[in-house]
Order: sequence, then C-alpha cells, then structure tokens
Amino acid sequence: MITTVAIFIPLLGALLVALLPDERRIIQPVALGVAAVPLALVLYIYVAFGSNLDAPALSQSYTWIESLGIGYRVGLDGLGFGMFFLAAFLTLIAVIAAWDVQRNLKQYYAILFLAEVGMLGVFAAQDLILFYVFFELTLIPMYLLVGMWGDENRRPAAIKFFIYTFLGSTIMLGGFLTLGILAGTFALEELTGGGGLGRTAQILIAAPIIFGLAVKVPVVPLHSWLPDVYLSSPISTNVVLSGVLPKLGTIGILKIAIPLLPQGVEPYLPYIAAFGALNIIYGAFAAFMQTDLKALVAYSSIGTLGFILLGAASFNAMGLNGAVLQQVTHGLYSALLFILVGIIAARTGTRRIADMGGLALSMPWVGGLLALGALAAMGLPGLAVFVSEVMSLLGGFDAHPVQGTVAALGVILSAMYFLYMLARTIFGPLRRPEWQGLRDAGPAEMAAIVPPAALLLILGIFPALLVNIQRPAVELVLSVIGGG
Amino acid sequence: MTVAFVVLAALTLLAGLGVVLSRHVVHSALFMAASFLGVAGFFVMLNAPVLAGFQVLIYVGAVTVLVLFAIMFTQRPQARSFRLILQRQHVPGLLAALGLGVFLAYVLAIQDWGEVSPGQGPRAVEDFGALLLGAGEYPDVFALLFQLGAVILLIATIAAIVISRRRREEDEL
Amino acid sequence: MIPLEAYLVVGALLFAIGTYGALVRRNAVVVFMCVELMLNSVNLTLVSFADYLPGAMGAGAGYAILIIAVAAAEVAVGLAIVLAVFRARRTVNVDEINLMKR
Amino acid sequence: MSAGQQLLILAIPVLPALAFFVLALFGRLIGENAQYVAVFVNATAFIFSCFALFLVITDGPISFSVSWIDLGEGGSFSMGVLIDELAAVMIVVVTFVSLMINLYSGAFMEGDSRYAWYFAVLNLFTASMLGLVIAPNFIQLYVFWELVGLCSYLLIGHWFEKPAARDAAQKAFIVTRIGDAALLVGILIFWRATGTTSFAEISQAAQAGFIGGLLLTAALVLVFIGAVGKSAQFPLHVWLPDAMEGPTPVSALIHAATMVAAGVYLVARTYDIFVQSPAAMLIVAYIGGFTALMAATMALVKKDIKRIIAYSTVSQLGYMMMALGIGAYTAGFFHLYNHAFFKALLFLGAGSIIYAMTSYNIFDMGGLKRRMPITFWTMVIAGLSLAGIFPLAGFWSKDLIVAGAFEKHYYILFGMALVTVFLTAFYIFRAIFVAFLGEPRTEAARAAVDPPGVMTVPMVILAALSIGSGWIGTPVADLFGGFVTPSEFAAGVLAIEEHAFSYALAALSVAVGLAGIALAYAMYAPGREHVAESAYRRFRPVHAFLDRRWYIDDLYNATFVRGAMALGVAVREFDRRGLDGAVTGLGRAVSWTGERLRPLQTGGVQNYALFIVISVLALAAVVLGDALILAAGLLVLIILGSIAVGVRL
Repeated sequence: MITTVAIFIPLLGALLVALLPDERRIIQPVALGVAAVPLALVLYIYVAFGSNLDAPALSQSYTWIESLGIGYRVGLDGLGFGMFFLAAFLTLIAVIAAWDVQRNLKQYYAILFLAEVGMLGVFAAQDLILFYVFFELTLIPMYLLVGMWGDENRRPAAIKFFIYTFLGSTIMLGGFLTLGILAGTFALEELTGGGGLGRTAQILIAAPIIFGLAVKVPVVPLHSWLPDVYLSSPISTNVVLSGVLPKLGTIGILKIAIPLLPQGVEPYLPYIAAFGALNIIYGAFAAFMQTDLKALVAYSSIGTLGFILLGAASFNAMGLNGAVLQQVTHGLYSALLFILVGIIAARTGTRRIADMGGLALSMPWVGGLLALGALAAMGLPGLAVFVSEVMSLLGGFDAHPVQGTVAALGVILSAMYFLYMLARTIFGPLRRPEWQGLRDAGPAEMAAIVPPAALLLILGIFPALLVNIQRPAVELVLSVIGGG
Repeated sequence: MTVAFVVLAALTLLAGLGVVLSRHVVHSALFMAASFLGVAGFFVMLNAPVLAGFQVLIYVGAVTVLVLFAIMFTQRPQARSFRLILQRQHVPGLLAALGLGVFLAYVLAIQDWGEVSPGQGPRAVEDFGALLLGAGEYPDVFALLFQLGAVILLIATIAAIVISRRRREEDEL
Repeated sequence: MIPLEAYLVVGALLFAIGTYGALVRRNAVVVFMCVELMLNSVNLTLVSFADYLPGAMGAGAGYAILIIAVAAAEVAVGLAIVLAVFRARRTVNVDEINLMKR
Repeated sequence: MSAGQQLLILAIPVLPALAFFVLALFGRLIGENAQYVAVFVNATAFIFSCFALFLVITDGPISFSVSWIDLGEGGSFSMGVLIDELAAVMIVVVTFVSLMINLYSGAFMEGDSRYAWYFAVLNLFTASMLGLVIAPNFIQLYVFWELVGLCSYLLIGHWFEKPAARDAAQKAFIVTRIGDAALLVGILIFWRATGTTSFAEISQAAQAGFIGGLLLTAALVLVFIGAVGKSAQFPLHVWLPDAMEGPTPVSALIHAATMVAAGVYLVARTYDIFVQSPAAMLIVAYIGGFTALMAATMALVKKDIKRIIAYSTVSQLGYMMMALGIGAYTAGFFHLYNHAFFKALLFLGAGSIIYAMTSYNIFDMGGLKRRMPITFWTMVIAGLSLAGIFPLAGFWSKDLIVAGAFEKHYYILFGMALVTVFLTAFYIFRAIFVAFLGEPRTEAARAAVDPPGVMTVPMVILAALSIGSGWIGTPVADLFGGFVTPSEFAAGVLAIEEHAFSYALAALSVAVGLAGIALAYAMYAPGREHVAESAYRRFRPVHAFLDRRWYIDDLYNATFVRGAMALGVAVREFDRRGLDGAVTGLGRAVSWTGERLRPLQTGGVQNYALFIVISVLALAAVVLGDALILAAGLLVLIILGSIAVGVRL
C-alpha cells in the first residue's frame, strides 16, 4: 500500500499544481512539498523495512485482466529499491533546479510529476504489462518536457527521442506479450525462471526484449538519440533524463530479462558484456573531443552505463550487485554534472569548453563540485561510482576476461577526458576579466547540487547502506540462474 | 406469394438502381422511398409487420423527408450530363460492386442453412418488447443495446444541432 | 414457400447496388441515400434470418431495430455535416472535398 | 589487542581524514589557523604511529578489519589494518615527514589564496597514504592508491591559475592512471583466479597452485606497472619532473618521501607473491636498474634545481626497485626509509631558496652559501647522504643494494648501479656548487636570506636524520635488517643467506661517489666555468639528447597523445556523421518512400471506400480459401488497384 501511495502521490501533485495560479513563489514551494512526499515515504520504507522489502505492507496485487493473467502488481525489491529512491530523490532535485524554466512553470511541474509516476512505477512494477505501461508513461511527459521547454533544437530532438525509444519499447512489448501469452501469466513472480518455457523459446523471446531495452539505455550504436535530447533539454529535465531514464532500460535487463529468461539471456551474455565494453570505450573517445561541455557529459554518461551492462552480463553476485548499484551512482553523478554545467552555461553564456577557463577562481563551490562530479564519474575511490564500477569490473572480468580488460582500460580514457575538461573549464587563468565577479552558487543552486554530491560521498564510503538492501534480491536472481 | 415476391424484388432493386442512376437528386430521393417501401413489403412477407410499420414510419416517412430537406438546402443547378453526376472511378466502382454482389449472392446461396421454416421471428409488438428488453427466452444482450441505441440517438440529435448551427462568422461568408 | 436464399439474394443485390452508388456518385446526399439502401439490405437479410432460422431466437429482428435507430442517427448527423460543408464550401460534391489531402 | 588500542591505531589515518573534511568545509572560517589544526593532527598521528611501532616491536604484527562490502558467498571486501614491521616503519616515516612538511608549509604557503584548502588536501594525502600503507588487501590498497593520486593531482595543480601547473597536474594524473589501470587488471586477474584480494591469501593460493606460470607473471607485471606509474619508473616516469610545478613542500612530501615510494612499497608489500615468479622479479630489477641510470643521466644537464632533485628521485626509486627485484628486500626498503629523509630535506632546501628568491634556475643563484648558511649546510648533508658517502644515512642502504647486486651475480645491474652512484654524486654537487658557491649572479640571489625558524627547524631535524637514520642498519648493529625482513617463505624461495659486510665493495662505492663530487668540483667550482663550457660544446648532441629527456616525452606526444586525439576526433565525427547520419538517412528513406506512396492517398473519400470494398473482397476470397477464387480475386484486386491508381483524382 505504501508503495502504491508513493507512486501515485505525484499524480495528485500534478493536479494540485495545475490548479494553482501560475506564480513561481506559489508554485515552487508546493511542488517541493509534493516532490518531498514520495522521497519521505521511500526513506521511511528504508528505515522501517530496509531488511524486509518483502513485507506485505509494501506490495499490492490486483487482477486486472484475468484471462491473460495481467494484474496491477507492485512491490519493492532490492533490484528496484535503489532506483525507486533515486527517482524520488532526483525529481525533488529537478524541482529545485527548474530555475531555467522561464514560462509555464506550473505545466512544467505537472508534467514532471506525471513522469515521476511512470518512473516510480517502473521500478516497483511486478507485472510485465504494468511495467510496460509505466515504461511508456514516462515517455510522453519526457517528450513534452524536452519539446516544450528545451532550447532552439528541441522539436527535432524531442521527436527523434520519441520515435527512437518508442520503436524500442514496441519491440520490447512484442517480446513481453509473447512471453506472457506463452506462459499464461504476466506476473513477474510466476514467470521467474522462464515460466516453464524451453531454452529455444527463451532465447527467441529474449532477443526483442534485450534489443528494446538496449535502445533505452542506450547501447552503442543505438545511442544517436541521446546527444540531441540531452543537449536540448532544460537542466532540470536533464537531471531526470540522464539520472533515471536510462535505468528504465537497465532495470529491465536486471529485473526482467535475466531472472525471467535465464536460459534465454545466457547465450547473449558475451555480447552484452562486449557491448558494455564498447559503450565504455566508445563513450570515452566520443566525449574526448567534444567541444560542448554538455555533450561531453552526455557521452560520458554513455560510457559509464557500459559498466551496468558488463556487470549484468557477469551472472555472478559481484557483477550483478555492481550493476544494480551502478544504476544509482550513475544517476547521482550525472545529475550533479548536468546541473553544474547548466549553472556554468548560465553564468558564462557559453557551453564551449574552449571558451572557458579559471572558473574555480570566481566560483569555488561550482568548480569544486564540478571537479567532484567529474572525479566521481571517472571512478575515483571515496565516491560511490568507484564501488559500483569496481564491483562490475570484478564480476565482469570473472565471467568475460577480454571484455573486462577492455572495460578496465576505460578507466584511463575517462580520466583523460574529464581531466582535460576540468583543466579547460575550472582551472587555468580566468578567460575573461569580467568573469572575476561571477556569482558562486546561490542557496537554491546549492540545494540542488550539494545533496547529490553528499550522497556520492556517503555511498562511496559506506556502500553497504545500499548493497545490503539489494543483496538478497541479487541472491534470489542468482538462485534462478543457477537453478534455471 | 411468388408473384408478390417478384413484384417486391423488382420494385426494390429497380428503385435502388434508380437511386444510383437518376440524374436529378430529387428523383433519387423518391426512388429511395420506393425502394424502402419494397423492403417494407418484404418485412410483411417475413411475418414482421411491426418492423414493416417502423420501416414505413422511419424510412419512408422521416428519413426521406429529411433527405428532401437536405436537398432543398444544398441544391444548386445540376449538370445535365449523366457522366457528370458520377465519379471518375465509376468503372472500377462498378466492377467492385458487381464483385461484391456476386460474391455475396454466391456465398449466401450456396450456404447450407439447415432446417428452415418461416414464422420463427417475433410477430407481435409484445414479442418485440420482450425481445428488446431481454425478457422471456430472448437473448438478454438487447437490453443493453437498446439503451445504447437510445443514447446514440440522443447524442446524434445534439450533434446534428451543433454541427449544422450557423455561426456568426459564417453568416458573413 | 419462398426459399430463404431468394430473400438473401435480393438483399445481396440491393447491397451491391448501394455500394455502387456510394462509390460512384458525386453528390454527398445521394451517397447518403445509397448508404441507407445498404443498411436496408442488411435489415432485409437479418429479418429473413430471424424469420426462417429457428436457432436465431428472433435476434435478427432485434438487430434490425437497432440498425434502424443507428441509421436514423447517422442520417441526422450526416445530413447536418453535409449542410455544414455546403455552407462552408458551397458544394456537396464529394470529390471536391479533399482538404485532408494536404 | 584491546579495543582501545584498535581505536588508537584507527585514529592514525582517520584523524587526518577528519582534518580534511573540517578544513575543506570550514576553510574560510578557519583561515590562517588551518596550519595549527594540521600540525596538531599530524603530531598526534605521529605519536600514535610511534606507539604502533612500539606495539609491533613488542607484540608482533597488528591485524584487524571490518567488513566493507559483504556479499556472502559472492565475495566480500573488508577495510582493515595490517601493521607488520614493514608497515610500522612506513607509517612512522609517513607521519613524521608529513609533520615536518606541515610545519614547514605554515610559513612557506603564507598568504596563499587557498591556504586552508592546501592544508586540507595535505591532510587528505596523509590519511590516504596511511590507509594505503596499512592495507591488508588489494581493494583497500587500490582505493587509497587512487586517493593519493588524487591528492597529488590537486596539490600539483594547487596554483591552477598557472597553465603549467594545471597541465602538469593533468599529466601526472593521467600517466599514473595508466599504471593504475594496469594494477586494476592485475587485481582482476588475482580475483578471478583466487577469489580473494587479500595479500596473504593470494600468496597462499599461489603457493597452492591456484595461479601460477604465465598468468601469475602477467598479473604481477600488471601490478608492477601500477607501481611503475606511481613510482615514476621507466616508461611512465614522465610525469614526475613536470610535477615540480606544485608547491615545493608538496614535492618534498609526495614526490620524494611518500607517494612515489608507494610503488616500491607495493612491491615490498606483495613480495611473497612476487618471489613466486622469477620472471616478474627480473623485470622489476631491470626496469629499476635502467630507470636509475636513465634518470641520473637526465639530471646531469638540468638547470632547474627542483627538476634535478626530481630526476634524482626517479633514479633513487629505480635503485629501490632494483633492490627488490634482485632479492635484496631489506636493502631496498632500508633505502626507501633513508631516502625519505634526505630527499625531503633536499626539496625543503630547494623550497628555502625559492622562498628567498623566485627562480628555480641554479644559474640564477650563486653565492648563497654565505647568505643562507643553514640551507647550505643542510643541503650539503643531504647531498652527501644522497651520494652515499660514509657514514651518512644514504651510504648504508645504497651500499647494501650495490653489494647485493654484486653478490647475487647481477653484474650488469651492478655496473649500472655503480655508474649511477657516480652520476648521482656528480649532478647533486653540480647543483650545490653552482647554486651556493661563487658570487651571486642576480639581484635576487644577492638579497636572499635564510627562511624563518618554522621552516629551518624541520630542515635541521631532517638533516640530523639524514646523517643518522642509517645507523640503525650498520653491520655492527643491524637493527633494521633484523626487524624488517622478508617473510620466511620469501626468504626460502630466494635462498637468502647471510653475507659478510664487504669492506672492499663499500670502499669502491664511496670512492666512486667521491669521484663524482670531485668531477663536479672540477667542472663547476667558482672560476672553472670554462671547463663546463668546453664540455658542453664537445658533447652538444649528447647534451641535447639528455636535455630533451631522451626524447621520450616527444615520442609520447607524437604517438599516444596525438593518437588518442585523432581517435577521439574520428569517433566524434563517426558519431556525428556516420551513426547519426545513418539514423537521419533512415528517416529520409522513410519519408522518400512515403512521398512516392503519397499519390495513393488521393484524398477522395470514395476512392478510399473503393479500396475498402476491394480489400473486403480480397479478404473474403482468402477466407473462402478456394484456390481458384483466391487467384481470381487477387487478379481482380491487382487490376482494380491499378485502375484506381490510374484514376487519381
């Protein structure tokens, strides 16, 4: 019940916001309050049920279409909990970071909350069709957010995003339907282990599902929608877009493809791992020579997501835990970096890396946290990304040594382009004298950037806070793989 | 009986052809009324006098009048040439319609309908009422459909008013 | 006794005639009339089923009633549209009304 | 051991870490008081370290750990403390040098705009280095290994307004990161083969045969590449000289005494594993020996005093690596220990000169002996120690290494080591003679004075240690050699046996060192500039070769840097043109097809209706299933379709 409430509170919030007068000083506090509710509920769940996510208070199950075995089934598990938390958390951050939304703020928030319903729902869905419904429920709000509040290229970018990911999810739905109809149910719990399907059937069904999810992640070379969309969207949309949306794809792989079709996914594992490594290397090289700061961060995101694939393809405890954790850590750092890029672009009026320099002199907090985000992204210990990357690498290398080695080399590449970026943006002499007086992050901006940074640090030092939550779920998956 | 059938069939089909082929729209409308009357006659032969009544009242009466009104509102001087009343696709249209007719007639004729005997349908008004309200031994689905039909009529009435209402700016046209 | 097939063939032919008219006439009002003919042919078929087939339980007659109702609604709305179009475009020729093409 | 003692030992790395957070977050409030916080924390850590050393001496190694990530059967990582004799000495050295540097920095960094931040990072460095030293497993080691790299990056780039400092920091991080990646892959191999990251367990697993042969050698070489990166060994030595752009106390702490020694420490730490692969040991030895010689030659021609000392550091680290590689474990670590003091002192001396005047160029100095006597004498002591002159600290450990190479029959390495001894003595005294003797060459040099007491006190303390630190390892009373020893297992594998102290070899190495000093005097003493000048003319190509650092940096620039950039551009363009182009092209193809199909959509309602009827017929034909009807229906459909299209409205 708590879960359902947490999922649908933002829907009420959207209505509430839509009814208010369109004035920032009224809308924003209300939106903050709305966004805080799911987060508070998630924290309550963490404290009260942390070790026992199976508790009946958290799950709900109603039959919807009995003859097909489709139902409204939600519940939290270790695989989705981290992202459930992150979706609530980043929405709150996005609400704070909406300072660059100049017009129609209340529509913006209403649509953002609609997207939140979808995001929370995906991570809590325990039914294939429900998963798909929530999956698509995020698409249209995202399309609107980018298409209405983005920069001058927003329209083509939004359309590209929509068509591309819709194509992917349609193909995925084909896989879901085949699986559900053959097995006679769409409940994840009953389908776990293949729902009685044979190996060949599983292999055939796994292909469209993995492909559809790969578009969402995105896996190179299916990523070409990503740069356009990331570049066009407003900051606070970026936060959600990069922090949560790719995880719809990865959670699908972790929560659906692997446990439901263990034998079907197995033959693809070396390729998934290889594509993970490709993502890492390709993303790094593509980021390396970007002239646009935001594009660099966007491509780095592609790279970091590769570790999730690598870990997921490992089929061992270390790798899977790493992959599940990496979803959260990637979201934290990319949200942080995108907000900072937005602040810098707003202050300096440019996003060209070559035009910047010395920004840490006038904006120590912005510069410092940009450095922190970049260091986190390149997997520096003490920050959470390191933990998940190393776990993914250990697991991935265990299963696929060649792909693991290639991925490990990505460590060098990510250091190269991020340091290059830091050196040319925040370090060095001040590029223009008038930047001497640039304002450092104000209270609102600090409220948006400090929490993700703090979480990166806390999770980096105490990864067990999340690992212990997800561990039982991963062990369950492992038992399916082993037994399947 | 056979004579009646032949006469009615001829009336219905020829009047139908008249609807399609007559050059003047008003003639079409009158042919249509004739065709409806033929169908009503068939209904009588088929032991459904009530329906025949409805047919006459609604089609021959109401619909025809409505159509005539529409013609009055929309008529402009008609082309005298027969070709101009037809689409350019009249040859494929004819082929398609012929194909459809042949196919339907063929299928319906060769089908084995099993044991048939006339006089099975509801004859009295009372039976019709029972049928439409789903009472007695009749299938109860009609109760729902009946209500839906009512709602559709209501909506259609409103819609017709809304659509055909003159708007102020249109008056200026 | 007149065989069931005779009614059905008449219905089929009427339907074909209606189809032909609906496909080839330019005048929208006539097209409507032709659609009415098609509906009538269906009614005829249904009623003959109801009368001849014991298993039909009179359902054909029920459907016929419904079709009459729907046809009435359709005529009302359809002619209203024709009127509206005529007012806007000064024509009721179907082939001249192709604004959706571009 | 009791919980109290554990807490005390944990405090050694945790205190500086806390100091980092306090100083980083509240730096602006604390301001100039940052140095007191730092000194206090470091002093406490030093005292605790001494206590730990005492505990190790009396009770043996300290070992405890807490779980960090626990995956049950899936494996688990712990964060722990392993202080054996090796680590105990190391933490004392680290905390001691760190304390000295914190003291010294208080004055040196005065007036810096990021004063508190400087101390914050310095403390983070100390904490990380201590965490590295006490690590009982590879994961913890890697965590802190990276963190010290980060601190090095931040400290080299402390004056990031200067493009040179910024670029040097970047270079340092990336080059060491290459080594780190190799180390990571090495760890991955160990994890895959043995399922553990603990040093002790890997060693046991290797002994039990879980990993061996080529794979073990490969893993060890990868781990060693990590050490090569951190310790600036060939071919990853290029970052260390550039790192001199950082504040000088930083160079003393990180790039002389502690962090760069981490590579050597890593090899020593994993010695039980290394000894199981003779091939890996040989690689370590030869890389070390070659680096020692190469860096020494590069130092010969440098004019920047910090760079001379930096190359000297690379060279000395090469010595240590060589010692470990040939099996002279104790000697190698003993040298690390001694080197920490005299090299830190050399850097502090250089720092004093910078403090007094702004140039690093020794040819801008001259005559500083009279103006900066404390600096001069401490520098001379450090130089003698570096050159390995009896009885200073450097002598004892260096002699052990040279003798070790000879006794273990590595004659090539022995020859390289001896040449290096000669070169070392030459270049360091070249710098001292040019900088301190003769007459001042610039106004700044004329006005130079010794720095304030807070800076000289650490120098004097370090000078004392540069003289005396080696005395605990003399052949008369070899306390050090009796304390820090290879494990019984390693000793057994290497067949280490006691060797008598060789007076002949000792005399030889001292003589070679003195010869180097003499040559330096002959060329660079006041009034003998013409000797150096003629030598320079005669060996101009050699000079250029050495001055350009053997063209190694140029080679890297031309290959790796350019290559990476070209690849980056290629990928970017592929992404933009190729991939995105392909997607756009797909879209274009669709709309082209649509445009071609568009005439079918005539816009005529009845046209559509016609198609509906035709489709119904076709479907009906299919349903009927009669082949003839099907064929006829399709034929009719095609004919009608084409007519209909032809009849476009």
